[in-house]
Amino acid sequence: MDRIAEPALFTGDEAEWDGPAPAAAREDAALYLALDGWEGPLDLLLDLARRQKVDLRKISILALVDQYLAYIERAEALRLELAADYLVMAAWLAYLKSALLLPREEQEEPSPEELAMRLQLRLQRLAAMRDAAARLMARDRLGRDVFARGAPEGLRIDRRNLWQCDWFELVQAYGQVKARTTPVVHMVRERPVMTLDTALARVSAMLGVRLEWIELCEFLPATCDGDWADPRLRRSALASSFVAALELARLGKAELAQDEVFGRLRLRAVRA
Amino acid sequence: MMLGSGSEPDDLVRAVEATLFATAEPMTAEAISAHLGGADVRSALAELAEHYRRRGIHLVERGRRWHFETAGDLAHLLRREREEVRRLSRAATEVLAIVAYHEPVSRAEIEAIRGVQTARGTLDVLMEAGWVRVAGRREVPGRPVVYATTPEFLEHFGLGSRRDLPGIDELRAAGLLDPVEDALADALGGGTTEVDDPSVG
Amino acid sequence: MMLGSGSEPDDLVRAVEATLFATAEPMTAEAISAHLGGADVRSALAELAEHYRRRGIHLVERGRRWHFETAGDLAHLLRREREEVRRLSRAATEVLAIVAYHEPVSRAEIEAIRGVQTARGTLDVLMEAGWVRVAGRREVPGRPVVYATTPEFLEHFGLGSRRDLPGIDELRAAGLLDPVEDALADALGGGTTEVDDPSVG
Repeated sequence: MDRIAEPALFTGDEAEWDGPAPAAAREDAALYLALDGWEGPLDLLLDLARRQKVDLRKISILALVDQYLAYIERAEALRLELAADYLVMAAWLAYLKSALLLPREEQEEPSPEELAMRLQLRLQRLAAMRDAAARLMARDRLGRDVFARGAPEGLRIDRRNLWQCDWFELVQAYGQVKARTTPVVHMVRERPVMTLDTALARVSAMLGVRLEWIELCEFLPATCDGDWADPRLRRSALASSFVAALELARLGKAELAQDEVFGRLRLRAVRA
Repeated sequence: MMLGSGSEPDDLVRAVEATLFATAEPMTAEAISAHLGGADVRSALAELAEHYRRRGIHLVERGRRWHFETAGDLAHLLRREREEVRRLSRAATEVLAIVAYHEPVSRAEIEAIRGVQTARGTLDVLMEAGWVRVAGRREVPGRPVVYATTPEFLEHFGLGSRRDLPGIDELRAAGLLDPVEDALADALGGGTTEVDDPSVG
Repeated sequence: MMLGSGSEPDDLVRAVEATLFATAEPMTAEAISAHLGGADVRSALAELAEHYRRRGIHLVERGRRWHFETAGDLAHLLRREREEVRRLSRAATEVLAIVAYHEPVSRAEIEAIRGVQTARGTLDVLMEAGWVRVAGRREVPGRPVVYATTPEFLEHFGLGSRRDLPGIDELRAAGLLDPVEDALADALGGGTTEVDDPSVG
C-alpha cells in the first residue's frame, strides 16, 4: 500500500503559468531575450522590484527606477524593438527620479513622493493579485484533484397531470353536444333578387342607347319603382349589375373606369 | 455497533471508496487493486459494503463489478412525480360526458354523437385521469374497443351511480339544451356562471 | 466516536444522501427540500457532512449548493487517468483572481490593476469555462459592464463562498483590495489629486 502513503506528486502548480518563469528571468541574458514575456511596463517593474528581495512596501523606488532605465538602455543598445508604453514609462520614471533627487523650493502638486507612492501601491496590488492567482490555482480543483461522482443516476421529475372537471361542466357539456347535434330543419325563404340574366339584359340595353360614361348606380331601377324600394332587392340588383358590367367588359362590349379605390364605377359602351 | 460501521476508515478503505465514487464504470476488485498500486482491496470492499448497508446508497457487486447505487427503498427519489392541476379541455369534457351517458361506447359512436372527430389524445387524457377505461370490444365487424367510466369517475363527480346523471328532460328544463345558450356560453369562454339555474347550483 | 458518524442514519438523512449521490448537478438545500416533499434538510446536511468528513468522499457546500466529491488528500490516486483540466494562461489566471477578489469589477478596473489592456478573449475564456459571468452594469457614465464569479467557480476551486478565497481577509485588512486612489488618500491623510501618470489606463 505504498501508493496511498505516498505524498501527492503533482499538487504543485508549477506548470500552470505560461508567462515568464521568474527563476529563468534572473539570468540577465534571459531577461533581455524575454522581452515579449512581460505584459507591459508594470509587469516588468514588478519583476525588477521582486529582485530587490524586500517587502514591496519597503522597496527603493530610486533603485527600481535605475534598474528599469538600465534595462531599457540595454534593450535599446541591443536594438530590440521596444513597445511605446515601455518608452513612455521610461520617460516618466526619468522625470520621477529627477524630481525625487532635485532640491525643491516650492512644493509641486503632486509631489514626487506622492507619485512614487502611487507606483508602489500599484505594484503592491498587482503583486497581491498575482500571488492570489497562484494560490487559487494551487487549490484542490474539481475535475483535477477532487472528483464528483463518475456516474450519477440523475434526478428526474416527471410531471403528472391532475385533471380537474366538475359535475356541472360534465352535464353542461353533454347538453351542448345534444343541442349541437339535434337535427335542425333549415327553411330557405325565397328572397327577392335580380338575377344575373336580368341585370345583363338591362345593362346592355341601357348601354346601347347612351354614349357617355354612366355610373353603375344609374343602372339600378328607381326606388319609387314598386318593390325596388326594398334595400335587400337593391343590394341584389347592384351586385348583379356589377357582375353584368364585368361580363360586358370581358366580352369587349363595354369599358370600365374608376378613379380611385372604392370610387364611383363608371361604364361606357365600346363602339365596334 | 457493527464492525467497521462507526470506526474511522483507514486509508485503503478511503481510497477504494473514492475510486468507486469517481469511476464512471463499475470496477472489478482487480481493477481497483491495479488502480491503487496492487493493494489487496477485498477486505476494504467488504468493510465498505457493510458500512453502506444501512445508508442511502449501497455498495453492490454485480457480475464481479462493484459500484455505488441508490438504496433500493429510495429508488423512488430518482424519479419524482410532480402533480400539476389542469382543467379538462372542452373536447375532453364532452367525450367524458358521452362515455358517461352512453357507455359502453366506441370511438366511432362518440364521434357520431359529437358530430366531430375525436383526437386520440382526448381519450388518453381521460384514461390518464382515471375516469375512463377500456371495457372490452364490441362483437361487430372490426371489433372496435368500447369505453366506459370507472368507479373513480363516480367518486370524483360525487355520483352514487350513472343513474344519478340528469336525463335529457331535466337538461332541457335546465336550459342546457338551448343552442343559443350554448353559443353564448362558448362566446363567453366556458360560461359556467352564465346559466341562471337554481336546480344546478 | 463523533456524533452521527456511527449511529444509524434516519430516513431523512438517507434520503438526502441518496438524492445528493444521484444528482448530476450540485443542489441547494431548498432544491433538496423541494425534491423531498418540503422536509427541512438542514440538520440532515450537517449530519451527513460530519459523517463524511473522515471518509474518502466529502459532502461540501459551495456557494450554497451541496455536492459530494472525493477527498482532496486522495488526489494523487485519482488524478492519473483523468483528463487534465484546461490550462489557463497567466493573463487569464490573473484576470480570474482580480474578478474573484474584487467582484463586481469592470474591465477598466481589471486593466488598472494589471497595467495592461486585457485581450477580449481572456474574459471570454473565463466565461466559457463557466467561472465568470456578466453581473450587470455599473451606474456611472458609460455604464460599463461588470463581471463576477459563478457558483461553478466556487465549486471548481473548492470554495464554500468568496470568504474562503485564499488570503482575502489579509488582503482586505492591508487595503490591497481598495483602489490606489483610496490607499493614497489614506497614506497622505488628505484628498486625492489628479496625477499625470502614464502607467494608468
